[in-house]
Amino acid sequence: MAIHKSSTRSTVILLAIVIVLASAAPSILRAFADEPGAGTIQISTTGAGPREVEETTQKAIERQYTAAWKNMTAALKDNRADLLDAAFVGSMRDQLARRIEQQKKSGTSTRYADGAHQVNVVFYSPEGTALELRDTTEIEQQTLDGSKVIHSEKVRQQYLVIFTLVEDRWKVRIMQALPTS
Amino acid sequence: MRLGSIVMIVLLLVLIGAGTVQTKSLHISANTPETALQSFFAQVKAKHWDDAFAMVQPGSGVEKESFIKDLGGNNESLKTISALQDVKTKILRESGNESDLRADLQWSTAVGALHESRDFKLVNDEGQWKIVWTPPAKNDGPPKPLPTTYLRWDVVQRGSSRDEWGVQNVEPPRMRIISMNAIEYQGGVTILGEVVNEDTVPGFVTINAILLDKDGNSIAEESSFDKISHTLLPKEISPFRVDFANRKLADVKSVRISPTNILVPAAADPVVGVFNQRIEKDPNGKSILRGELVTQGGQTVNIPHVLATFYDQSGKVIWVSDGYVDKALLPQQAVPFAVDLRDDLAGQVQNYRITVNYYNSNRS
Amino acid sequence: MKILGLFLAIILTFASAAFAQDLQVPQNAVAGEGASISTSGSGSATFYLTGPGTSLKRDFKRGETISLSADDLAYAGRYTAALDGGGAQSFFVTAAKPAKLNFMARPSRVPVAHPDVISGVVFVLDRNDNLITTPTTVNFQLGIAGSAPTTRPLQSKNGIAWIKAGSGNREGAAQFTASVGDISAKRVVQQVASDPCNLRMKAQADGKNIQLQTEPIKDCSGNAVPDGTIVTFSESAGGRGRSTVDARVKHGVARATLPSVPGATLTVASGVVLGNEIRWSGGQ
Amino acid sequence: MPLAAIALLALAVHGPLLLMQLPAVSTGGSAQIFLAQHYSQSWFNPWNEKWFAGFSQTSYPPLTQQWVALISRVMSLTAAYMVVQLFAVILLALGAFRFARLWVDERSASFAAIGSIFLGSLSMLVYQSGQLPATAATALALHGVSYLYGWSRSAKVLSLIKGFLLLIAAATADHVTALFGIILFAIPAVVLAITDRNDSESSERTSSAAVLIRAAVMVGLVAISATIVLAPFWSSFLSPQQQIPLPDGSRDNLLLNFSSAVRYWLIPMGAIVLALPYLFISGLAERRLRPLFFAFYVAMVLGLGGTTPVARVVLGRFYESFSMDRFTFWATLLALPLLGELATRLIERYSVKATIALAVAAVLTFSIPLAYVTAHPPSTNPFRTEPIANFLNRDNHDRFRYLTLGFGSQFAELATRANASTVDGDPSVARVLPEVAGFGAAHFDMARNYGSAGMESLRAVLKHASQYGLKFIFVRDRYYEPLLAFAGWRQIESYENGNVTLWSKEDVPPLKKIEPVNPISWFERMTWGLVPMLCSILAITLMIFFPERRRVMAEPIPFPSAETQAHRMQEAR
Repeated sequence: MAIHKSSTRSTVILLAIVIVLASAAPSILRAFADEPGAGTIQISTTGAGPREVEETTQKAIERQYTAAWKNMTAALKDNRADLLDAAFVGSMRDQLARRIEQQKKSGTSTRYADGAHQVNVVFYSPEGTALELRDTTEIEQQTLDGSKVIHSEKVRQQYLVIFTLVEDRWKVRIMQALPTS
Repeated sequence: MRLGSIVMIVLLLVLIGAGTVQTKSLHISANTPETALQSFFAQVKAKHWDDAFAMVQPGSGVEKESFIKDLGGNNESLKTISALQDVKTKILRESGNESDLRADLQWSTAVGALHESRDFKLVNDEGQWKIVWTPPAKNDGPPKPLPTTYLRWDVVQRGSSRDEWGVQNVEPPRMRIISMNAIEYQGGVTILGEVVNEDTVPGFVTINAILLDKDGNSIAEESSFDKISHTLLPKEISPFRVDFANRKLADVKSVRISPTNILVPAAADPVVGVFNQRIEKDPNGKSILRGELVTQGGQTVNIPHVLATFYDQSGKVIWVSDGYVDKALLPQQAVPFAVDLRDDLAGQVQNYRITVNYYNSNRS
Repeated sequence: MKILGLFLAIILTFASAAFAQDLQVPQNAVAGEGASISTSGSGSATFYLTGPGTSLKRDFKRGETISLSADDLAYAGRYTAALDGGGAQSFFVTAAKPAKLNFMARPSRVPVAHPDVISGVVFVLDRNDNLITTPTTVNFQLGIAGSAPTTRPLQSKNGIAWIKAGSGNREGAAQFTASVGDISAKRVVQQVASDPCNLRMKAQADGKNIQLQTEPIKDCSGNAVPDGTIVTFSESAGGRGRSTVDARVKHGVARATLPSVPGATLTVASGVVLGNEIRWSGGQ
Repeated sequence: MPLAAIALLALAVHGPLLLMQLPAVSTGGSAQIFLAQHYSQSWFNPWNEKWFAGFSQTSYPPLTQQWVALISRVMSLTAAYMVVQLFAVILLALGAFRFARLWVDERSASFAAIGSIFLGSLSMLVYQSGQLPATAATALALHGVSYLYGWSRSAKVLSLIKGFLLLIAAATADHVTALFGIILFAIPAVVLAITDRNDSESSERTSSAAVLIRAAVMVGLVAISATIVLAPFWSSFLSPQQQIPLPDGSRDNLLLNFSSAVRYWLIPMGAIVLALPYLFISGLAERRLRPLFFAFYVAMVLGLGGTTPVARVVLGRFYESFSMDRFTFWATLLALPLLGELATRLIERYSVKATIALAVAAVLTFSIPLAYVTAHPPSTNPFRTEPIANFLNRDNHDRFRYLTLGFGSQFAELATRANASTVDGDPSVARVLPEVAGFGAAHFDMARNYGSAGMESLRAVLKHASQYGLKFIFVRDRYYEPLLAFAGWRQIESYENGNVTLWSKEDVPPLKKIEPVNPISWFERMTWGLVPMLCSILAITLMIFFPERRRVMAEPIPFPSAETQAHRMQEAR
């Protein structure tokens, strides 16, 4: 009887631990995503052409791409389209704004946690107003309905990003996920 | 206590009297040539033209209208938006009933302070000193209105649609800095140079200069401000000067010049000719570049601005100076101008070039 | 802790995969075209679709097919379909056929007879502004009215095709066209006269003045320089001072009036180009 | 209830005018509303980025702005300003009664209070200059000085507390009142306390020294406390910062400049001018009234500005810092007890005729300034600032700074509406930008009025447009256009049928925030944010809930019928 009691207690404790850990899983996964290097962007301009990427342009792109991810993550998490203007323009801005609008209507939101980005500039236009880059990163995406996590996944993803010079700033005009080959 | 009241009233009157005498002493008095001239300019300063004209010795050619135009300006010239700020007088010659005086006038104008040195003759007229007014030199006949047939560039702006990616826009005109020189002057660093519009459309240019130290860090940043002609027609050259106060050339490793240019609407008129340019010494012994401005078109120029570029033997720009002309340019009428030249450079100047910039009150 | 987290992630992934069997996502979805997702099982559930520009939430009955409209899949990229209570599948939507060319032609003005001064960049897009990343042939054509245009076909890479070309010898509006199939985008590059070449003037006495006039001002290719170009006339009379006029070209020539000073030297220049010199004898 | 009647009369006279928001377009009023806006958004952080490219609001005493900010929680800022101004006017009338009561009988004091409502000088300050701080501080000072008298004479601790709190509140409302106004009212009150020290019903004898020491204790406590509370203000106010004197008619010789005489003396004095002979005779006739007369005399002479050399000598470096019209205001207030007595005498003798004549004189004294304000509005050709503010608030235009030229009193109105920051600011809170330090502080908006120095300082700041992110310049005075055109700005837009044009410079980068200059400590922030409000609230609460003996007020006052005997030596209320 004593053994039985003891094993029941152990099962209950174990179950409790599993439940606690399971509920903490998203946080743990996020903690993993936030490991050192998360969200850092390293841009390589090797092979970029036809125009050579100036040092100031490279720094500006690094800064703006970091801001783009940060703003997009915050905008989709909090459903705030006003955060988009600083880093997005044109169809990309419209696309994200539409998604936020739909999220607001359905009461859903999306959480992103991006890992380190390996970015290669693949094209820099001759007159210096458009720049294309290819980014490979690992992201964790969670779909939430209210506060309930509907789906969570972590994928390695490649993006094709086009930056254009708007007034005095580089902004993301196209950011398209590419199928993994 | 009536006595007390009387004392207080008397005291008040004495104080008012003291204050009034103090203020009044700055006003009309013509007992000496110098005070007469001071009083005259006090009236000019207050724009009391009648009182000022009353201090002028009547004579041929002295008309009140031209007197007011001479001192108060007309045709929306710089003088019309100037106020006399300060006057310093000096007796040049005194003999009995006649005196020659020099007045150094400081005007506060819309473009900053302007200094003017003017000589006057005063005569004693029954105990009161009067100013012998020299009417301004009359031009040959009235202004000739000429039709303006020069072309004008207009920039048609695209409607501000939100996304204009890929839509063809007109680029700003190509501007090129054709010379640049950094010198040390009066405890500061000055960047001099010339910029040309190489394009076929007019452009608006501003020059920003940043001084960099040996580590490439910015030490100071300044712009050409009004030491440039901002609107340049095709192939037009303008000098520029950027002044950095309290800097040493030895601390400067390099200079970053960033011209900003945009396409702007502009008119090819007016064309201003610069005649009889010559370097002279003024009465104080200072080197001055003088000349006359004449508009060749039919348009009036309200405020002309003269920029002078001085070159040395090798063709290098060694100084840029400027000056505003306080008279308006009427068609075909010559208006004199004078621009300072640094005395220490006068000997090195081998060549110079005058650029005329202008502001018209009806310019859009 | 890290090991535990990894372990949990694996468990969650397997669990998702198990539930994912409930959803059959499209394999070759195209942006701007509808698609459907079939489901299995029974009972009611909520369906979620997240992707670029889309965030759907719909109630449905398991076993039914969920249809997605063209608008739901307007943008190319990665979409995730998920069900509440578990089950998710991701799929890619690719860009549709080319429908729009974003053509950036620079510059809008260019001096004649200069090599590699004109550039054209084309972004190949579908009708919803998705970048078409599959290589596509883009035809570039540059020519001025009255002469045969130059055509060059180029393959796009990562959705972009670009070209560099030189300007022709004749001034005028050059048509710069990019096309893919029957879609084309046209730009105009204004070819303008280059710097004046062989600047010459003549002088004529006019009372107390000299009337100066240039010959028609042309560049080295024979194109007339545009009206409004500044031409500087100078008169230098040694110790008697000097006079200058910055005249504007009108109808191909520039004119100015200067005071007549016998013995003066008259010169003409435009920008950094110098013209001829005349020694003025006083009009005789 | 004469006090209630006086308050109601003040409400009836000034209420409708303030409801019309007349002072909102005045230079001072719009600046006060702007400063209040910052407190409404950030009470404890005095660093305001919207003027001078960033400045500390500790450069102006905060009380009235904080009151406006507090009340703006339930209404608009402009309406809140009007409410506070109305409260100040009512408080002033009650203060005039309380102060007059030290010198004259209750009936005369009531007339004095009524007179204070109709003062021309008050109308000019409220409706022409928008001097809410000056009027509020003077009102508080009048009450405070009355308690100073009570404390000095009778050693009542409650008077000490009330007087202390009121004078602190006055000092934190307006520094000029703190420096000069309180002195002008306090000295005669203390001298009177010495005179009256043994006139109370108590048989206890008090020495002059005791009265003086008590007065010194209170004044000392106020001075120390005001110094501590306003420490950040004094450090900026007393710093040797040069200010370009702005031509101001109040410093003209009024004998030689008739328009200045009308604006700064005749209209503020109003019908009091007719009573001047009486003031001189009656003020000196009785020993007890002489301190009051001398204070009036000094204030009047100072109010004459450049007509006498006194103001320049006495005020020293402050002479050109502020307008002299507030001395005339104080002079009229100091004259009120005597005028109240005159009114009593006239009514006693001529009854209805005198009443009518006095009423007409009061109404004219009050209405002529309003007519003057209508004829000479603070803003000529007022225009709508909304389109300009809309421009600054959209499309990230607030990433750049702006400047206005020739906006006059509407400069602050635009600053309140716009989110963007300007390099300019009201000269009363001047922070000198390093570029213009050589010329002195100036209000760029009216640079031409400062002459060469003003235009040079404007040039200096325009030269550094890039450093300040100064891209947009709104011009309402075409005088400045040549400078902008030659300096590289281009006209890009026009508003209000071309009345205002917008000039822009292409190469200006977005602004870089300027870190607070001499940031103040946490303690200073707390005292600055809390003490002025607490002092004023506490003082008013004490005045309401712990009134002094109502011995005299219990007696009914015949009005307007004559009173046979004037009661002069009664205590402060």
